[in-house]
Amino acid sequence: MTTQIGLVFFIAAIGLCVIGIGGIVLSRNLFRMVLALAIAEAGANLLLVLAGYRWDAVAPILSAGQMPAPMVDPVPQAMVLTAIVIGVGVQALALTLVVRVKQRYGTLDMQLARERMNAEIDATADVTPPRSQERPRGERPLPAPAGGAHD
Amino acid sequence: MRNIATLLFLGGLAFLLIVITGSLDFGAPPMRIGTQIQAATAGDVGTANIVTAVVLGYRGLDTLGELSILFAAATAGGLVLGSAAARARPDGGFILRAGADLMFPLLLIAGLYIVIHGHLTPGGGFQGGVILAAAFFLPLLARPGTTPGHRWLMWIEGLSGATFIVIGLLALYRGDAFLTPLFDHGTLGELVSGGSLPLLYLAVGLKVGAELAGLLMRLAQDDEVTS
Amino acid sequence: MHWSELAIELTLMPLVAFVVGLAMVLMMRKIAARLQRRVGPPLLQPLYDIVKLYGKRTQTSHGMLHEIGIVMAVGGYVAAETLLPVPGMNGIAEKGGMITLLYLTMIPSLGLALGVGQCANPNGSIGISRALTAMLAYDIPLVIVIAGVAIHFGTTNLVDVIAQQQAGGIATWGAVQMPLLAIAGLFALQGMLGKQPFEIYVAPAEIATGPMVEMGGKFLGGLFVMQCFQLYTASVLYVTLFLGGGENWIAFLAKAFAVLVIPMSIAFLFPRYRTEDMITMLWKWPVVLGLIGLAFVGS
Amino acid sequence: MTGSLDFLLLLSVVGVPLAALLAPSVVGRWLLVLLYVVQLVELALLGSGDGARSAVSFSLLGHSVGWQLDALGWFFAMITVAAAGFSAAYAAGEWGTLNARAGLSLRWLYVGLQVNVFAMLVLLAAGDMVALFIGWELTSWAGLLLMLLAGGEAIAAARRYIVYAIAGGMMVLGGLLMTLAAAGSLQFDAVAAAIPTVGTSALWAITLLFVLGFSVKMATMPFHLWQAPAYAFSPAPASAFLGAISARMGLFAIALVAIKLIGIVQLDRLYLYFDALNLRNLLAWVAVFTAILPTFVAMKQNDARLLLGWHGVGQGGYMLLGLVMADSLGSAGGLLHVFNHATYQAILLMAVFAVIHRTGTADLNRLGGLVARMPLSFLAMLIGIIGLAGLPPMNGFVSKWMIYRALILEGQPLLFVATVISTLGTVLSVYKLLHNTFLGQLRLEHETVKEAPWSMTIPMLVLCVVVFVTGVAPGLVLEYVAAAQQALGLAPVAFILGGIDSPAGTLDMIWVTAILLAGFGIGAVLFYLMGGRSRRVHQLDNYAGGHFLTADVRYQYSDNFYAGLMHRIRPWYRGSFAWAEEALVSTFGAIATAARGFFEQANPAHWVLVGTTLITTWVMWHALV
Amino acid sequence: MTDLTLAVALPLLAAFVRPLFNAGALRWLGQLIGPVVLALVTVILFAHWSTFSEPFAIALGGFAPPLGIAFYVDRMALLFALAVPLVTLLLWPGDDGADGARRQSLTLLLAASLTGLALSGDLFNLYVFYELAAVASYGLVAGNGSSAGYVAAFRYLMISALGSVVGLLGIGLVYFKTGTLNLAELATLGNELADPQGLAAFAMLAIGFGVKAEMFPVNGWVPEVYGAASRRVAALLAGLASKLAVLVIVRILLLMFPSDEARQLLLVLGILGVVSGELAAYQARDMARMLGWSSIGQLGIVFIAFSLPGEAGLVAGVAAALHHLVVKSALFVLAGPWGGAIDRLRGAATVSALGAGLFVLFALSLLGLPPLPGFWSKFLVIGGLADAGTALHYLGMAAVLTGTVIEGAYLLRVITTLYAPPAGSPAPPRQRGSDLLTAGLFGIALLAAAVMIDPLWQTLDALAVSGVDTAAYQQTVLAAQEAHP
Repeated sequence: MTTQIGLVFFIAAIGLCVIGIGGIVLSRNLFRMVLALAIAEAGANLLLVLAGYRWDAVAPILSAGQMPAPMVDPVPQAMVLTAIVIGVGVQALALTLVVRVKQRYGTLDMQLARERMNAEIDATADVTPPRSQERPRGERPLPAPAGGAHD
Repeated sequence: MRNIATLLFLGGLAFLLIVITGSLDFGAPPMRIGTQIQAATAGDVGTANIVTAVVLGYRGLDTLGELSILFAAATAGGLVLGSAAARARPDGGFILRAGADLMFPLLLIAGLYIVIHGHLTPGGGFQGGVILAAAFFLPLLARPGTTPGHRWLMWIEGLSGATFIVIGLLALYRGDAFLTPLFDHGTLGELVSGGSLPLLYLAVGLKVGAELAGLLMRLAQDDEVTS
Repeated sequence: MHWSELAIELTLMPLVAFVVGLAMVLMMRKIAARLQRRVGPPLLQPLYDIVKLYGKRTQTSHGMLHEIGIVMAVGGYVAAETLLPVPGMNGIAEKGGMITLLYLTMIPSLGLALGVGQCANPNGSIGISRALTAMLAYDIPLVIVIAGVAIHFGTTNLVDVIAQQQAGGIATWGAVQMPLLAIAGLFALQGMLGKQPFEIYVAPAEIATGPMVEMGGKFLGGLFVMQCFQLYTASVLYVTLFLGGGENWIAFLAKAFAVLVIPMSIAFLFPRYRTEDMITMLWKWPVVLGLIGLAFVGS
Repeated sequence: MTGSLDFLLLLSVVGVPLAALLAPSVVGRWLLVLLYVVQLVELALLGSGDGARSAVSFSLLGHSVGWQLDALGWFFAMITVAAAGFSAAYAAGEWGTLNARAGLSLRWLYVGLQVNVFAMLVLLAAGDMVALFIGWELTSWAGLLLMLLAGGEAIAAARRYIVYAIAGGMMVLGGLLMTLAAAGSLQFDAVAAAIPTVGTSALWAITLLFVLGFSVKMATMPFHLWQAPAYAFSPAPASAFLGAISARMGLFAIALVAIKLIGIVQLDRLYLYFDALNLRNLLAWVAVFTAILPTFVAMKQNDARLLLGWHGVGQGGYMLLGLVMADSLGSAGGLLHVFNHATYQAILLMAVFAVIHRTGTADLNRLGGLVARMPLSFLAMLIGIIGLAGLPPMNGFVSKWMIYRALILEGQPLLFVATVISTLGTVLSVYKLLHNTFLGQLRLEHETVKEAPWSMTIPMLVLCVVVFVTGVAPGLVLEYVAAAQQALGLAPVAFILGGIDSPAGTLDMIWVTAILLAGFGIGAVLFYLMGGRSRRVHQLDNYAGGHFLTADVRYQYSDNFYAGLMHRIRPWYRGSFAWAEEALVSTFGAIATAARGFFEQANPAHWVLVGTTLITTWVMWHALV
Repeated sequence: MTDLTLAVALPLLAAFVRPLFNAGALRWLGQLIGPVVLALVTVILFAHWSTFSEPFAIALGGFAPPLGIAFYVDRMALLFALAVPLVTLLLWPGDDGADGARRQSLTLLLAASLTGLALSGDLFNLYVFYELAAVASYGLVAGNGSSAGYVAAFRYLMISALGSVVGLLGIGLVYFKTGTLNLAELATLGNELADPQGLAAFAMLAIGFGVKAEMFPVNGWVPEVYGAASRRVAALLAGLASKLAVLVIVRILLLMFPSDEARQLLLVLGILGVVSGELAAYQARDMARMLGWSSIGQLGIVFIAFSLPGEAGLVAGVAAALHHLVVKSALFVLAGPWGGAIDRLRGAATVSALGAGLFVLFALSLLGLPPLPGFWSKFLVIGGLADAGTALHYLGMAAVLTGTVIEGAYLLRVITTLYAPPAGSPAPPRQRGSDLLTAGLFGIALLAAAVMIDPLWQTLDALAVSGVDTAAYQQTVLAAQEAHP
């Protein structure tokens, strides 16, 4: 019984993780990738919290200077707290980048953004791309970077 | 095709992870350090909330790192978005404005309460800090035209972070290890207890609040979108 | 050996070679004549030819190297003869051996090639190019033969080779012991003599006799002398390697002339090969025979 | 006064900044030649068999690294320093001045030369395997310095060279460290002592890695493609120096490692399936093919420098062949050939570069008839090609004779035949070189060409004297060769002043030469004293009735000189090795493009997923099985 | 003796306050604070290094391990920690303005976190420092303001975060099985981790920390990031950050998973890294990405070295890592003006002879020309592989040797281009004085190392002896009471 319930939790945690990873890998939309990342991190955090769970235990808060009952492990909770905040920071930064990419390249499509990035790196380095990677004719040119203040 | 391959790999990964975790002993953790910390918290740190003891005491360095990560993210965000000037944005409307005015003190107090009681009850600097950030961010949504006060936020950010480190360094100066809690533990369960931990949590709260607020403001006010 | 004895030997050996060579030239021309239903030249005709050429008034030299080439061609053979033992005279054969001899015989060719090159006649150059190619073609079977002989007798010293062959009469002759190599050697001999069917380098009608094109007077006379030495050297070398050398002068000369009869007879019955066909010819049968013979020697 | 190895090494180190300082001025360049003389004297004072040990030694990573010059190294070192000296002298006068004006950096040239000498001394005097490898790599890279100088096509050749050289160096490094793992030490004595106890497979690996690695420098097949262009396109003195000695460092190293350290007896342990397919025989056949194939490639060349470069590759085959015979005669022949080859190859390259200096081209189809204009260069080249072709009385004959004899005595008729084939090819090829450069009809644009300046002809002619003298009296050199053989642990050759004295066939070059000269004398008497006086006419006043004399286009038979032969053998070598190299490079390029595509095209996040899944699968599978 | 925690705390403090002195009267303070703090930290660390006698532990917060976080200080940790402020100082972004302040702030954060990675003895704390380093480097990559930089940083962030999720799962697994995070205590629990789950946890941790270490399947970010970021940032990431990430993996390997399988895993990944990196670099057409791929290959060699058992592996690994640290940082600095297409560098030696000379020096060392340190590091790596002597090790040997040949091919292509006659217009790019100074300092360090190779090796050997001594680690850390005296 107990292991089955544990399995459910594990499946939940791993499922979140795998869904998140799959989202990052499969989606082409930058914003969805950030969301997928949040899901994946949630999964990992859930697994971490599970590591500290004890049956029939209470929250690790001392009342009147003593342990009222077996308490769950406080360390994973602290770790998760840290991990969540780290995740928040990373996601916030990712979002700022998404905003900027959207502005500069006018797209949220990873594939397009990457092609344009490679083209830009090549252009900056003054390298002509190999023929097989040349883009078909008639494609729209890169949008000019908006707002010259940052360039 | 590639998607199918990816899904296969995802399925494989999920299967493997379930196999791996399936053999773990759920609900009966070894608690090698957990038990000892539970036993020692009262004497070592003197906070009722053991998680707080862990976060700020036993694993204080993690928290410092975490603060730094937030700071790094905020700085990086600043670097990416630049110090943007406010741009004209549709006004929030009466309800939002009135609501924001109403909520601001409440949020401020709630946030501060959660920060200050972090060592006693669930909650703490991070949770409270986020509420503080919301308190400052809400008026901005309501009145887009107001100057955001980046400089203030920056100073709070910098100084609160510095305070955290300086408190840690003070212990060093005293001859203890870095981040050793200062002051007397006080009585367990009282507001003024847990030595310097509440101070640390206050710094954390202020810093988190300032940073999140700054980040949100930058995102909200970014004006590079002209097209 | 006293030095004076040696000096006499060293003088006599080239001289004998020249005289025998003259006779060989005569024989060659006689055979040709007989095969062509002619009478052929008189006895001293080869010598007359040389004397006549030396005596000509027009002696055209195209430069110093032209002359040196002839000197080298004749001188190289004169030197080579002293390494080739004849009955009663070993000369300095023991100080050189067959490999040295083989390489010394290249000196006249080189000399000739230099002389011809100086003449600046493209036909001569073409002739030299073909002559060198022919050398490459026939030397490969020749070297296989020489290697076989050397390994069979365990020495490269020609004096020892002769001594070992003469030790057991005909049964110990190279030709009996190594028949395949002996046959391969005949092919090489044919090539070495530069007679038909391997005379593309002269090709009178095509390149105006090639190397000889600019040679007149005593230049050509020198080449005639060289031809005497060449015939002698080739046949005596074959005799030395396969027919037991000379027990005495009569047997020696008989063998030497007999060896030459075969290629001569063949020569005047065949037209010439083109260069590449000559190569194919000489690199196919004699080499195969030689390698099989070598395998028997080696085992 | 005795020499000291430290002083010698110090001299050659000091030489590097000196070269940078002095090279731009004519006087400075002659001073630098003097420096080589001083180094040579110092080396001579060291003496051949003394085993002078350097006082400098380091302990590096637990290995003591020191230098000691034994007789083998001394032999090579003498050749090296002398070759550098001659090359330096060659470029000291007009050549340097004119080429500096044309944009060549003489400073780098002389620095490069001196760095090469230093690197080679470090290699040759190696007292242990670490020092050996240090010297080896330094030598490889120092060579690059000289190859890059000329620019243009030399750059491509140098790039190709360095890839080969690094590949060789890495093989050597692998062998070195396999040896360390097997023997536990890198000292010569300890390695030699430990080799007999090493297992056969490890010995295979060690030997193959070393031999293959060193072979790259030797340019033995199948690593032969790089050398000819790399050496040929260097500036004249660099080309002469590199062609003379550089590739022989590989031979030195093979001799040292395969024969001295591993030992011939141990090599016989290594065979494939049959005893006859042992490593020595395989090496001998590789050597023979190296002697044959490049020779015939050389025959096809239309650039005199490339022709000589390919011959350099081919001659290396002889040396290796003699060495792996490992009997007293063969190995002596191989080592002697190193000296002989250095001398005549230097002459030949110098002569060719003298022609280039005067006419501006090395294209064999654009030269001819220069003998009347540049007689001294012609003489030098004539003596050089006689040496290269291995005809008496020049020194090339002696060493080749010894190798032939060794092959016959060892009962290797096929090797012998193959070697002679190579020699015949050499004869053909060098005649083409001589004919197309100096013989035949002089081109109109070369009517006014003058002989090369004395600063260039003197080194050539001095070397000619050396080639002749050591051809007549090879005993002069064989003395040191015998000492080198002893240093290798081989039986020294029984030599006399005129050559070899052995029961199974003697060679006395003094007699042979005397007879040859006497024969020439007789021939000259016959020619000059008998018959009518000859009349000297213009070269072109020949049977065609003066037709050539007036033609604007000269008739020189030069292109595809051996048309008949080429027609026959062309199908046999269709450039298979060059094709294989190209195929290898392009296959490699395709794989590399795929690797690049992995980074540029694939979704990296995807790879994290795939990697994680695969690794976890591997882990679980590993745990379960 | 000053406390070592200052090496982490001071740069953090400086990073926090750096943006405050961005304008006004105290601007000079802002400009000075970073370099001064880094110099101070260098001095502190060097003082520890020079007086180091035996390993010790610092119990942070005064909580006795394993309850609190502990720093473990041995020679290896000190060496890498010392490298951090030193190299950061050399690659210091000296620019001005608000963005300059942020860049400096991020650089300081990066330095602090990398020092933390070197010293920390707590699994989760390592994760935190690692994330800090990651976030700081995202910022630095995006910080040069180019659009490509934003995309590259975003993609880098995604891969890295993906890796972190996997790594976090690994930490979760470890905690599940052992209930502790202290590396020393984990080291005593070797048996509990020596099962399939343990190995899986190791694999996950390796993937997590491997992203920054440019480990094989998780290094897709490398070329685009180095191509898009400013060269000094690339130098910091390729030279410095990757080494500290490798150090973390090595610590985990040595202390928690001392099994052959784990080593095998690293070896295989290293081999794949060498092969893929060098091959890709061979086809690169611009210098920056070429160096990026080349550094993947080099780090493959480092992984191969560290996968070797015993002290030999540690010596070889540390040597290879340090060598690559110096050389690749310097090469990236030189790639500042020269980072573009290789074809455009024709004749660059004529305008910057010193730069070209330095490039040749570093390239030769990378290729392992004997007296230079690169040779000795290769010597140690291959020697170790030859000693270990399994088929897989020989495969590794072949990969390293072949990789060097490929490296030779593409580096020589650059060198010959540098020294080729100039193509006319456009004029070949000229090196900046500041870059030359930085690269020159690295060059001097390299030459000094070449001269002092034997003392260096002895130091590394001593370092390795204590590095593999996990028993000492356990005792030292677990015996650390309260505060460090």
